[in-house]
Amino acid sequence: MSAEPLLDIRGLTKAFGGFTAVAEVDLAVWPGTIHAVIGPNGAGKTTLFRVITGTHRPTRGTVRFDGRDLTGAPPHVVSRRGLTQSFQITNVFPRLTVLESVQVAVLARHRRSWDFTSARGRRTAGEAAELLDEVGLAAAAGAQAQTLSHGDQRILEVTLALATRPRLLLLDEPTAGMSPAETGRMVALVTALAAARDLAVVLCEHDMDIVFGISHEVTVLHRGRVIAHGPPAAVQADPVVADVYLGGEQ
Amino acid sequence: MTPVTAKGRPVVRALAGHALIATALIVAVLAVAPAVLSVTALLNVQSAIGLALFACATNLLIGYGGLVSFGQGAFYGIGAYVVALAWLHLHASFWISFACAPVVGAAAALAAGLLALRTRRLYFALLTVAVSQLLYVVVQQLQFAGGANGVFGAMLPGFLTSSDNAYWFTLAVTVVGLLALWQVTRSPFGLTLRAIRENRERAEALGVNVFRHQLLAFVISGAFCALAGALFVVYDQSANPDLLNWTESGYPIFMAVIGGQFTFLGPALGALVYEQARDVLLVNFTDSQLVFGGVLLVIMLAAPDGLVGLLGRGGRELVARR
Amino acid sequence: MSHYLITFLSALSDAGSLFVAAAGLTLVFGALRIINIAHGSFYAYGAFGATTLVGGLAAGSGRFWLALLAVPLAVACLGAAVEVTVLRRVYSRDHLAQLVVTYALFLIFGDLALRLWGSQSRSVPVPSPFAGSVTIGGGQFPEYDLFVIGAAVAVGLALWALLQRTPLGWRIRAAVEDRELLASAGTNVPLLFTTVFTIGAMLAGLAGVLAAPLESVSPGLDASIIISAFIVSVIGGLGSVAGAAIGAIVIALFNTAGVLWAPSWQPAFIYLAMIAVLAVRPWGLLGAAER
Amino acid sequence: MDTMHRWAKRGLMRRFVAPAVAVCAAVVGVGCSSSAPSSSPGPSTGSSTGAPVTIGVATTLSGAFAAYGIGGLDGIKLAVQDINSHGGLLGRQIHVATGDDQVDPAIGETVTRNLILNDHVAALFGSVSSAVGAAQEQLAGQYKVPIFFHLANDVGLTTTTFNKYAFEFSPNTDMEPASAALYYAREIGHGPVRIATITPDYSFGLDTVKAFLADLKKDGVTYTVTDQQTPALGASSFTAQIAAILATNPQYVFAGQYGADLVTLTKQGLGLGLFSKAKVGGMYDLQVLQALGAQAPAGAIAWDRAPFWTDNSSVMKSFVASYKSVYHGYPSEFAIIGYSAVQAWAWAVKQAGSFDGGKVSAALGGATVATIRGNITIRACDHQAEVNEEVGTIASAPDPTYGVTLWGSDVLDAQSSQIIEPCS
Repeated sequence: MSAEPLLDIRGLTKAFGGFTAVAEVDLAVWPGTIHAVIGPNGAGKTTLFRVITGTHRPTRGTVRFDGRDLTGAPPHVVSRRGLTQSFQITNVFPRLTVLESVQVAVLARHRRSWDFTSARGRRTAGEAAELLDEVGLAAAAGAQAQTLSHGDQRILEVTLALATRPRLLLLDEPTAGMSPAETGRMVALVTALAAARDLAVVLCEHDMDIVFGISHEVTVLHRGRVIAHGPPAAVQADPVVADVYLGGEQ
Repeated sequence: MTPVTAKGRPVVRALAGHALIATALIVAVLAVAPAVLSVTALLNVQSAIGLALFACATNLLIGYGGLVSFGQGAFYGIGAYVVALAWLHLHASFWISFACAPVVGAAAALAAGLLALRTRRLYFALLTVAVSQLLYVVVQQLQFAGGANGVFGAMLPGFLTSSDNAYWFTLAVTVVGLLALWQVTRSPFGLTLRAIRENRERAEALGVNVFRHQLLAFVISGAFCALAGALFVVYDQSANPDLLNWTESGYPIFMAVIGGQFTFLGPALGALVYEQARDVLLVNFTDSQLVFGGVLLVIMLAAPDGLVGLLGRGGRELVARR
Repeated sequence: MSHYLITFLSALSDAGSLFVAAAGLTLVFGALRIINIAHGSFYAYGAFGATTLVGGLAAGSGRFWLALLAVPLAVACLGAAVEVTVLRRVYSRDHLAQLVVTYALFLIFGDLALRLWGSQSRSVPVPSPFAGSVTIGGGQFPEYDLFVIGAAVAVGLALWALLQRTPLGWRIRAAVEDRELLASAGTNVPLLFTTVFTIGAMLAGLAGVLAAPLESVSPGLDASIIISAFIVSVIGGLGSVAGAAIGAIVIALFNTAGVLWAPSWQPAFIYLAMIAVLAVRPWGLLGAAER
Repeated sequence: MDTMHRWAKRGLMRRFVAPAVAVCAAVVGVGCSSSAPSSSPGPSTGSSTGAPVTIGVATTLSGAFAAYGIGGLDGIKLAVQDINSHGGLLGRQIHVATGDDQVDPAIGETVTRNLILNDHVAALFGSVSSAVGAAQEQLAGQYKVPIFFHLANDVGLTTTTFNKYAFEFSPNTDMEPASAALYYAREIGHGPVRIATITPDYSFGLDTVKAFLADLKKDGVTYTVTDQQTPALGASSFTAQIAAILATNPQYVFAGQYGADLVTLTKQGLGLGLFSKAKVGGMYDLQVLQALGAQAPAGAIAWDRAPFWTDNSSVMKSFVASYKSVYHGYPSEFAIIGYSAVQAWAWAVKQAGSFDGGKVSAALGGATVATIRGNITIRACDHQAEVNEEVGTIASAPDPTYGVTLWGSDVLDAQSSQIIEPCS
């Protein structure tokens, strides 16, 4: 555990008009760890993600990443710093092929998206193809994203985020709508990549087996506030969490 | 194991090879035209070639960038006026003013883009109409720009007064222009632009500065539209306010839609077909607009992806709709 | 001093007829996400229909009031037919394709109008009870213009009541704001779309009949009104009927300002207005911010 | 063959070769469709009797100005019908080919070029809009085909873009306002008087107002211009402009609007009391008066290039009767001017004994021709027909014989010598 957290959120608040979606949230994520953020629907998880990635500007509080202040930075700047997200609802490039989609992410990372000269293939095909191999989508390289199965599209969703070589990956319900087999494949993929690339992962998930199975830290949100955080075992045993979330109000 | 060689080199060379053969085929046929065609037909093809450049430049925004601009006529008109006014007032050499046209077009596109790209989809389309209509009204007030009748006169250099030379020149400039545009579409910038068209939010989340890419695409398209406008002067030896009218901006859009907006050469094919169809309609039908409207409706409903969609064997798969 | 009052009232009357024309366009866009260029043709058919029904007879005859009822209904039927046969096939298509399809319809209706009503300018005499003028603050103001302002307010209230107070209105608002909610509530969406488009066409026809006594009814009427209706809808925010009312007033005021201060540049003023509004609010005054 | 390579090849086939083949097909198609046998333009001038000779009418047949274009075309067709019924010209029947320019110079040029090169027209009759007319004039000069303007009357057609194949049969944009100025001067005397102007915002409208004000000064009237409004062409509402003009309470108003615009301006002006507060003048021709019907503003000043109702000659009477029998309505001024232009062309063909453009133009320059508008002399220097313009005031009741409110009896027949600019 290095001295300083990779992602350090202090007193983060976001209000839409009168309604406060996220209030005074503190969150620390260490490199190479998987940190789960759980809570019932409407607890403010998606809003928290949107503020971190810069889609929404925070009302109060700070977001520091890798030692630099990212509060209020636009999404493309946040992504370039190495903090990337994959979306709850599949959000890919329908008419681009799988290979082209990954190449877009690789180009953005190399800041080559302004390049007019070289054919896009030369620079990035190799790296993109290797990544497709790693995630097992190589066979579908030439197919348009919209023609893929739901499971493959979810995998492509995560692959796009990985292609930008992030230091921290925000996964918003990566296994949503997946069969048990596909869920197993996704979980294995996330844990392997976290270890292989010293990647920090912030996971927002409803499936408690996954949450308590693979995460090093868990934070529980309820009505926009942090009601508990710590290692999975401690959180599972915490009576407040049990009352509010697991057994209580559903 | 890995489906591609380390640096993907053979793939790229093969891609380039086929494209060159196809382009060479087109240029060869067009190059033969002066010897074969009568004066009218040659002028028709010359006008269609100029419009093909205008349509492909506009399609950089519509087909590749997903930006429906109804105001490209403004830059087309600017290109024509730069050449005409340089001749009228500065007595500048045609070649210099012809080269300046795209530069002025790009500058105008930068200004218009900074304003228009803050809006999305239909608001963007209607704002570009407002900008070009504003220019259309203003230019008619400017006496030094020839007011409502525009600028007429012998503004072409000796070399271009012969119809064959004018045709060669138009063909040459268009081929060079289309190759440059084609390189833009197949470059990393082109792919990023298409990604933005497909899913703006996702592209932004991957680190793409969407506004800047769209602005650059708008400037490039403006420059090439102005170049096409300068070619109009070669064809018509005049620059009149109607070039800036929104109805003029509608032509490249119909050409792109008829030809097939998701392929590079689709709009060029659309330009050729549109130009001939309109002439045939105008001459043979008293209700030409009724027939043209009917034909346009049938094409839109029957061939959603344009003629190329129909012609291309696998066209259906390549441009399958969302 | 009186002429400012007269100028303001005439601006208000222009705003009134513009609002009725634009309300249909923005309602159809809000619910169906379609910009209907043929809306201009429905407007022109309303005006031409009025000239056919009323003919050149003296202002006394009640034929105008008959036209005010019958013609919009006829145009509504035309609208329904167009929606069912053509537009149903393009809902899933992108904006550009929809624009080109409705533009094709615009061209077809334009030439048909030339065949049906010829190319001569026509006009409808001002209907009897409002044929005179009333003196306001020393200046003379036509009564019919007051009627048009009243009619526009009535249409505005009727639309407000429809949207806020009726089950159909609830469904239309749901279509505008939250499509998923609509489907989940078991609405027959195709029927709803046809209904909304028919209402839009009827409003266009009504606006045409209202405008007939005010201006000459001649070919080209469809093109000039669609541009103004577009600008009004965009300034007000596409999909918002209240926005169309505000947009109509903004355009009428900009027009008047142009006339008073820079007559020769007056035609450019409506485009300046549109650019100014969209520069400040990229989705119109009351439009929903599009993601 | 690794998947990547095969994918790329197939992908490219679709994206390029298919459209490339299509483009070539289209080009070849272009070659055949419009390259009629490339015989030299212009009619076969030999006197092979029997083969019909075509004349081309490239004008506006759709949109806001359709009524004017169609009116002129009817007059031309009637003239051709009369010629053919008397054995045609030099023993050959005359055929009329038409084209619709939709008021767009680009389309106008395409249509006109097609009439010259594919229909081999022996003469051209120009468009409604001067912008299209200027483009047509260049083509007529290039292909040596005489062109007669019976509608577009911008003075530029006989000056800046003039060539020896062009003829202007309508009073131009100097002559028309000059005739209006003569009538205003006769009404006003020396003044001082307050005048306001309103005109469409494009070259025709702006030129007309400038010429009118200059001629009024030349006719000895001292005046102050209280307001000058220039609404957009085809605007749907002039209420704001009318209110602004009324605020400056002018005694006289000059309107440059015509056709549909003048109908709209008049209806809205009546409502705002424009016609009761000031004496308004405009081009109240047959089409406008028919559209206004009972709302025609009695006492307003009206000018018209060739009104049939002020010409009591038997020639005009019989023309109106034959027009009515064919078209079941009365002839507009453009039908009359169009008819007279065809008469002049026919005279020149007989004079030159050939349809050749050069010979016909040479014969017509400086000649005097008998037409339904009386004897018309065509000035040698700029081929402007020395024609009069009529100015009067609108009657208060419909004309008993024609059933439409026309003009009162007091009509000024402004002589061309009074209103024409000397040869520059």
